[in-house]
Amino acid sequence: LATAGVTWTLVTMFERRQEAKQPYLRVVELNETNTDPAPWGANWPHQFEQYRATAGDRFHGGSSALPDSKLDAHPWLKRLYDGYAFSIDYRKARGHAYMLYDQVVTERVNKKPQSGACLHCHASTTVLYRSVGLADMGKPSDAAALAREFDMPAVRRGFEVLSTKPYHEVLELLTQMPDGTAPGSGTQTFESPPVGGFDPQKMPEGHFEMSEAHPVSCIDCHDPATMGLRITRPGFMQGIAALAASDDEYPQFPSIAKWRRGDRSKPYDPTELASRHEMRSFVCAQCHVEYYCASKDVLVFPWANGLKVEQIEQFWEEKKFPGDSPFFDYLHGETGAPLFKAQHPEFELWSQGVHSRAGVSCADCHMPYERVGGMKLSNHKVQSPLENLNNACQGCHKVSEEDLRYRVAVTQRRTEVLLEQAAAAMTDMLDAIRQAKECGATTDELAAIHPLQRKAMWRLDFISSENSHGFHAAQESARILAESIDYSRRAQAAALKLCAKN
Amino acid sequence: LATAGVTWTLVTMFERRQEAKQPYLRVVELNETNTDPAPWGANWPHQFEQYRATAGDRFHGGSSALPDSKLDAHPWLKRLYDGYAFSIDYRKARGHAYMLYDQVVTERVNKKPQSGACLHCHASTTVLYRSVGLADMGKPSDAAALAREFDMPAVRRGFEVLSTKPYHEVLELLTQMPDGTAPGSGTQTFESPPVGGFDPQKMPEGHFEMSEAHPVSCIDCHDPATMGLRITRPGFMQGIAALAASDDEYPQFPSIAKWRRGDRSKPYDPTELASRHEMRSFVCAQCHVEYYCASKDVLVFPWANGLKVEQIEQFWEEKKFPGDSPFFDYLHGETGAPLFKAQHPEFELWSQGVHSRAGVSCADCHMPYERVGGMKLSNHKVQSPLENLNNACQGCHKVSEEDLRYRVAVTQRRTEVLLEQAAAAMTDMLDAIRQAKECGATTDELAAIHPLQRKAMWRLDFISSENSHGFHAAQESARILAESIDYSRRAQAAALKLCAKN
Amino acid sequence: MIGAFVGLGAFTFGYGKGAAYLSNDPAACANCHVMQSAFDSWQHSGHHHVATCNDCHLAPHPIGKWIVKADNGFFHSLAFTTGNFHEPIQIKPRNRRVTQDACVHCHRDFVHEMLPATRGGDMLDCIHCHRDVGHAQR
Ligand code: HEC
Ligand code: HEC
Ligand code: HEC
Ligand code: HEC
Ligand code: HEC
Ligand code: HEC
Ligand code: HEC
Ligand code: HEC
Ligand code: HEC
Ligand code: HEC
Ligand code: HEC
Ligand code: HEC
Ligand code: HEC
Ligand code: HEC
Ligand SMILES: [Ca+2]
Ligand SMILES: [Ca+2]
Repeated sequence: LATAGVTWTLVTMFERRQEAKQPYLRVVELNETNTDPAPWGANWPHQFEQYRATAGDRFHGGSSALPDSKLDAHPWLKRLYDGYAFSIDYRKARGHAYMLYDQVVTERVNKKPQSGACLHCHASTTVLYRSVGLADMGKPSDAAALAREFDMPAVRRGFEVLSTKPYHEVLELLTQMPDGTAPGSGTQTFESPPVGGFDPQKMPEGHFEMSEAHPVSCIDCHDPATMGLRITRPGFMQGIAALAASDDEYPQFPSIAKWRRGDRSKPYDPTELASRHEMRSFVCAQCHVEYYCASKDVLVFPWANGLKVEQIEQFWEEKKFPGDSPFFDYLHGETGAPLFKAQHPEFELWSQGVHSRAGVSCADCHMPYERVGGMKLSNHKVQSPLENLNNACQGCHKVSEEDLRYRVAVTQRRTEVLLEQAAAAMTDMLDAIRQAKECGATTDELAAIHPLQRKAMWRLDFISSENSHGFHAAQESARILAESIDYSRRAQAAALKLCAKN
Repeated sequence: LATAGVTWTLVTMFERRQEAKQPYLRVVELNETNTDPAPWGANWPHQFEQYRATAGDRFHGGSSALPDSKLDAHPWLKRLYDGYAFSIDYRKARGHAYMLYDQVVTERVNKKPQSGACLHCHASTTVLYRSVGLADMGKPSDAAALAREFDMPAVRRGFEVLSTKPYHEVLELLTQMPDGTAPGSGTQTFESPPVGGFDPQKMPEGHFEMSEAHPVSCIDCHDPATMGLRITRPGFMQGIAALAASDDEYPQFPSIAKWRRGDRSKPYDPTELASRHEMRSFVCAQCHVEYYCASKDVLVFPWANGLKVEQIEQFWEEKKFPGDSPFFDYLHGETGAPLFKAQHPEFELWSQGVHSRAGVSCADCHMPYERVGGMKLSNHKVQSPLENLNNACQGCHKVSEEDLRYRVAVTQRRTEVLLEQAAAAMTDMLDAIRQAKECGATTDELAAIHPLQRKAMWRLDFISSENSHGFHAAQESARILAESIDYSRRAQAAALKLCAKN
Repeated sequence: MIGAFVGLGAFTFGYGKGAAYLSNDPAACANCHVMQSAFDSWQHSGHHHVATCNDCHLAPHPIGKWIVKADNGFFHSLAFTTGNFHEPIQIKPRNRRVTQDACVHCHRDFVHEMLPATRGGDMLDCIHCHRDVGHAQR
């Protein structure tokens, strides 16, 4: 028995050492058309398996398997979004596996017209962008041209052309692009929605196959030649260049500070300048950010003044639609106020927190290194760090998992309680405005309250649509909610005064 | 079995606690009457020099050298404290050297009657307490009895007797106590206010000499026999025992957790149970805490429900004065609302922050270790850590001073801006209530707003009178201010409605 | 049988550079890849030219030293082989006490004032403040 034990130790030690030494062995050669992750999986089975695991143990499709509705959990959201597509269908996020599926089936897309820009963050789109871009530039866009190089200018051109086109038209184009595997061949990584949709009202018939278009895929974060991280999204290229040109200070992005010290003749280009560590956040900031995206204009990231909630607000306030009409996302159903919609500003909120300031990147927490045999690999099951506290946090924080969980819970709980408080203030405001109308307040008098309402709702939405429940920047989240409460209540007071007057 | 054996040996071996240090070389023997720090200085010149340095390069006395008025810096404080002594004179804190002097000369004491309990935190009072206590218990209280032992029961009794007596009477008694040096002998550690006071209106004549009574002194934190840290303040003994008996969880105080697991037959006693590390915060928590102290009742620390702002508020709401009348600190001058006054809740706010949770004590930051020749000593110039970032922070945080300063500044700036915002909400509330009165609202109608006003002001005061500008618990500070804004604005709305009605 | 055990054991010992537990060479500890990050962070620490692994992780006490070696040697090998251990590796309370003793052993004079006033009194944890002594940038 003892002998067996010793032998086993020996064998294990041998195996582990071998593992430690293995370099990449490329089974399959990749090029710039490989949006299908399966061939990549042949080279890097471990990352591929984890990537697939973002679907959970198995893919959960069908309407009954959609994530919980946020509108049901927080009924005040319906009043916040009144008059906007989000009031129809708005759910919890889930793993990357679902991003395309969930967008294709959401009633926001199927009951309201949406633009092609939506796909910027929900699918592997670079081949499509390049193809349309090359064509628009009058260059060859055959399979060989597509496979050759990434070509950011062409990608950007294609993105601009498609940005304001109708969603379903662009989705259709997307499915026709080469994805590096022969049509019909290869394993299907994720399930498709049932042909015709699981509810015929909800989805146009049989136009969409998950094997022909893919959610974010290896090629969207990695260079197929070097496997280095890279930026593929034109929205981010524009946004981060604008941020670099602003005055706001971000010592956590040293390459921006360096660019600023230079002559600024060329816009800041993350592909050339960003450090490997900065890239560990930038790849995520291609999508987990606030944006405008609808048919009236090209997708835009609003960072020209900085990433703080007020700076983004100011950006939207100063923005004009083409034709110089003032910008807004929607007119509020109850009050008619022009409002801004905040979407998942994870990158922006994180940038205001102490982790960001200390240089802790998204990937550090959401794709932590873990030991696999003798190697350290990044966990490609991108998920909540609470599922994985030991790898995600304990590398830096030498305290128990229980303690870490408690710390997160305290921060999140404070945020959640305050969020409900801000929501109550918001509904009180709407009630008061409604009442003022009944009291006979004039349109002009009521319009004078719109800016307060917009500021209140913008701040409430900013934290409520951010997905960390305040963890990414604890104090900043509370501050933003405090301001939301203040604006809501000031609008309420203004409305009450109208009643008193009339 | 072998394993068990090995483990057992190890455990017993390391169970053997650290050996004690060699006793200090003492030039002067000390006993329990040594409230004058000078003789201690003969033994520990370094700590004594730093202690003296809390006065700055030289002692700044005289009215022209008093610290800046907070009332001038934040005019809204006058409305917050309207009807209360704090609206007369309220200044920035300064070093420990000044605590007795500043209390003796403040107009709060000289224009309004105050109680002896004030001295609990502004002077070295244990000899006085013990003396009065022993006498009250019918025990001998001569010099020998006073010098013999600390005797907490007697100290507590004396404290209770003196707590509600007039301030100047107790101060007079204090100057008559033995302080371990012959009267008139020895160096005077700090200057006295000029005879007759620097402004005769302000101070009773020639009754007070700084060589006869002392601000917090070595004996208040140290056991003169062992130099170990100890608790000397009855207020803290009562408060921490009540906290231990509450349900609120404080894993950062392991000795409380341990006491709770026991049979609770005796109240939690920090002197016996607290670890050395806990004592590094507890000694400060004898004074840097919220309290009630006036002639109507004994000084009390309001921790029986926990240390959170709402738990303390609930404590005051449930408290009755002797005779069963409801408790309040003052009736607001403008509105007549019964209000609670928050004073320097440093310990309470710190307890809600991440440093506290991580076991970082007050002394870690405010009395950090420093190298002195071949020894490592605690810096007894208790001060802002910003004066001393490298010892105070860089041991734990390996980042530049500039970066640390920036982090503190960001947190404090957010708090300060929010504080002004909460103050603006508070003044809007008061204006609206005033207007409602003019509109003819009834006393009952107006009284219905009092609870909202009290909650708003309590929260505003809690953060504004806390001295870290939010640093001790960044998110919690913002949350509390958010709530203050909410309550102020709700009161404002309620008042506006009264106008609309009448 | 016994012979096989001893022989194979000795080989394993040699192959695994199990002599780590007998030698003072830090590289020997890093022989186990799970010790790599501890090794790397030690190399970045201010202590790498004044203290090796064993200076901190073995009791300065002559007998205690061998017991710790035996204990940890046995458990590390077992844990490593079965792969059954918490990652990142966490120091156990008893081993933490060993390092605390080691700090005091070397710095006794300097931290004289921090030692307990009375025998049996508790004292502050050195690594409460000196988080990265021994292992920097973790
Ligand atoms: C191409 C766009 C895109 C990129 C790049 C991207 N994400 Fe996402 N991410 C999404 C979308 C869309 C969803 C929501 C999917 C759904 O709910 O169907 C999502 C979901 C998530 C979730 C939620 C998972 C859950 O279980 O709730 C996390 C966490 C996440 N992303 C983190 C990251 C991180 C970290 C990175 C960078 C390493 C990143 N994402 C890169 C678009 C992206
Ligand atoms: C700038 C990147 C970006 C753009 C553009 C974008 N999304 Fe998303 N979307 C995300 C991210 C990141 C998530 C996951 C985080 C979340 O749910 O808040 C997400 C989540 C979703 C979800 C799942 C959760 C929910 O909201 O119900 C749906 C559906 C969705 N998006 C639809 C759309 C539609 C429709 C559009 C176009 C109008 C669009 N997205 C445009 C990045 C984007
Ligand atoms: C210091 C660690 C840390 C960093 C850095 C960090 N996050 Fe998070 N993130 C968290 C935690 C903790 C949560 C809360 C998870 C939960 O509630 O389950 C979270 C939540 C999220 C969620 C929602 C996940 C879910 O399951 O609902 C998304 C999306 C997300 N983060 C994206 C990002 C992005 C993008 C970045 C970088 C810009 C980032 N995070 C940086 C720790 C981090
Ligand atoms: C949302 C972005 C994202 C996607 C999608 C993604 N990766 Fe990664 N990948 C990363 C990040 C971030 C790293 C860490 C890189 C670094 O620190 O240099 C990484 C690292 C790697 C590495 C280097 C070894 C390691 O694990 O750290 C390999 C190999 C890899 N990824 C393969 C893949 C494969 C195969 C796929 C598709 C199945 C894929 N990745 C999809 C973000 C992504
Ligand atoms: C790469 C290092 C790193 C990782 C990974 C990391 N942290 Fe941190 N964390 C820090 C640093 C640095 C600070 C700032 C304080 C300091 O300098 O120690 C910090 C601060 C904190 C704070 C106090 C500030 C606040 O936001 O309340 C908490 C709580 C915290 N971390 C929890 C976590 C949790 C939970 C995770 C995992 C989801 C995590 N950290 C992951 C390095 C990290
Ligand atoms: C006996 C009561 C008492 C004790 C014990 C006490 N303090 Fe103080 N502390 C005061 C008073 C009173 C002041 C204000 C003095 C003044 O402004 O005249 C003060 C002032 C301060 C200041 C402000 C100094 C400045 O320059 O603005 C700091 C910092 C401070 N104390 C920290 C501490 C810490 C840390 C401890 C424990 C190690 C402690 N105190 C123990 C009563 C006390
Ligand atoms: C529980 C302890 C405690 C009690 C009781 C106490 N103080 Fe203080 N006092 C402090 C501390 C701590 C400070 C320093 C922090 C600050 O200024 O907020 C301080 C500061 C002061 C200051 C200087 C700053 C200012 O407020 O102008 C004066 C004057 C003062 N106290 C007077 C009094 C008077 C009068 C009483 C009795 C009504 C009293 N104190 C009761 C602890 C106490
Ligand atoms: C992690 C470090 C840290 C801890 C722990 C800490 N403080 Fe502070 N404290 C600070 C900083 C930083 C400031 C802000 C100093 C400034 O603004 O100049 C501050 C401010 C103060 C002030 C006002 C000083 C002044 O100069 O105005 C007092 C009084 C104070 N703290 C007392 C305490 C007490 C009592 C405790 C324990 C209950 C404590 N602190 C715990 C870091 C700390
Ligand atoms: C509460 C925090 C704290 C604790 C606990 C602590 N130290 Fe320190 N230590 C410090 C600080 C701060 C310094 C920096 C002093 C200086 O540079 O003047 C220091 C300095 C030192 C130095 C000298 C550094 C130099 O550059 O000269 C040594 C050696 C040391 N400590 C050892 C220890 C040992 C051994 C222990 C445990 C018995 C310990 N420390 C516990 C805070 C602490
Ligand atoms: C406000 C509280 C306070 C006062 C007043 C005070 N000390 Fe201390 N003292 C401390 C703390 C806290 C420590 C650290 C003790 C520990 O960690 O065990 C300390 C430690 C010491 C030590 C041990 C060595 C060191 O520096 O760490 C000596 C000696 C000492 N003090 C002497 C004095 C003398 C002499 C005076 C009067 C001139 C004095 N103390 C006043 C709080 C105080
Ligand atoms: C004895 C160790 C210790 C000391 C001393 C210390 N810190 Fe910390 N600090 C921590 C720990 C532990 C955390 C929580 C995050 C973590 O686990 O790393 C933290 C968190 C922080 C954070 C993030 C949380 C927040 O409140 O925003 C900041 C900023 C910070 N520290 C600054 C400081 C400054 C400034 C000082 C000196 C005045 C200081 N620290 C002194 C250990 C310490
Ligand atoms: C100067 C003292 C010192 C030296 C030298 C040292 N260590 Fe450590 N080591 C420590 C301390 C202290 C801890 C406990 C850290 C903690 O509790 O967070 C530790 C923890 C560890 C841990 C547990 C994992 C962890 O991060 O807590 C391992 C494994 C370890 N050391 C291995 C080594 C190896 C291998 C070497 C030599 C290459 C080494 N140590 C050198 C002081 C040292
Ligand atoms: C046979 C492979 C191996 C070798 C060789 C090895 N270790 Fe380890 N070590 C481990 C494993 C596996 C663990 C985790 C044990 C656990 O958590 O139960 C560990 C844990 C530790 C710990 C912290 C865990 C604890 O039990 O407190 C320390 C400290 C440590 N090792 C130091 C060393 C030192 C010093 C050396 C060289 C003298 C060394 N190790 C050599 C495999 C090894
Ligand atoms: C084998 C003896 C030895 C042991 C064990 C040891 N030290 Fe040291 N330590 C030294 C020497 C020698 C220096 C001076 C190093 C130099 O000058 O670079 C030093 C320097 C230091 C310093 C100042 C430099 C720095 O790295 O910050 C601190 C703090 C310190 N030690 C703390 C500790 C702590 C804490 C432990 C236990 C975890 C410990 N030491 C264990 C010998 C030791
Ligand atoms: Ca938006
Ligand atoms: Ca009070």
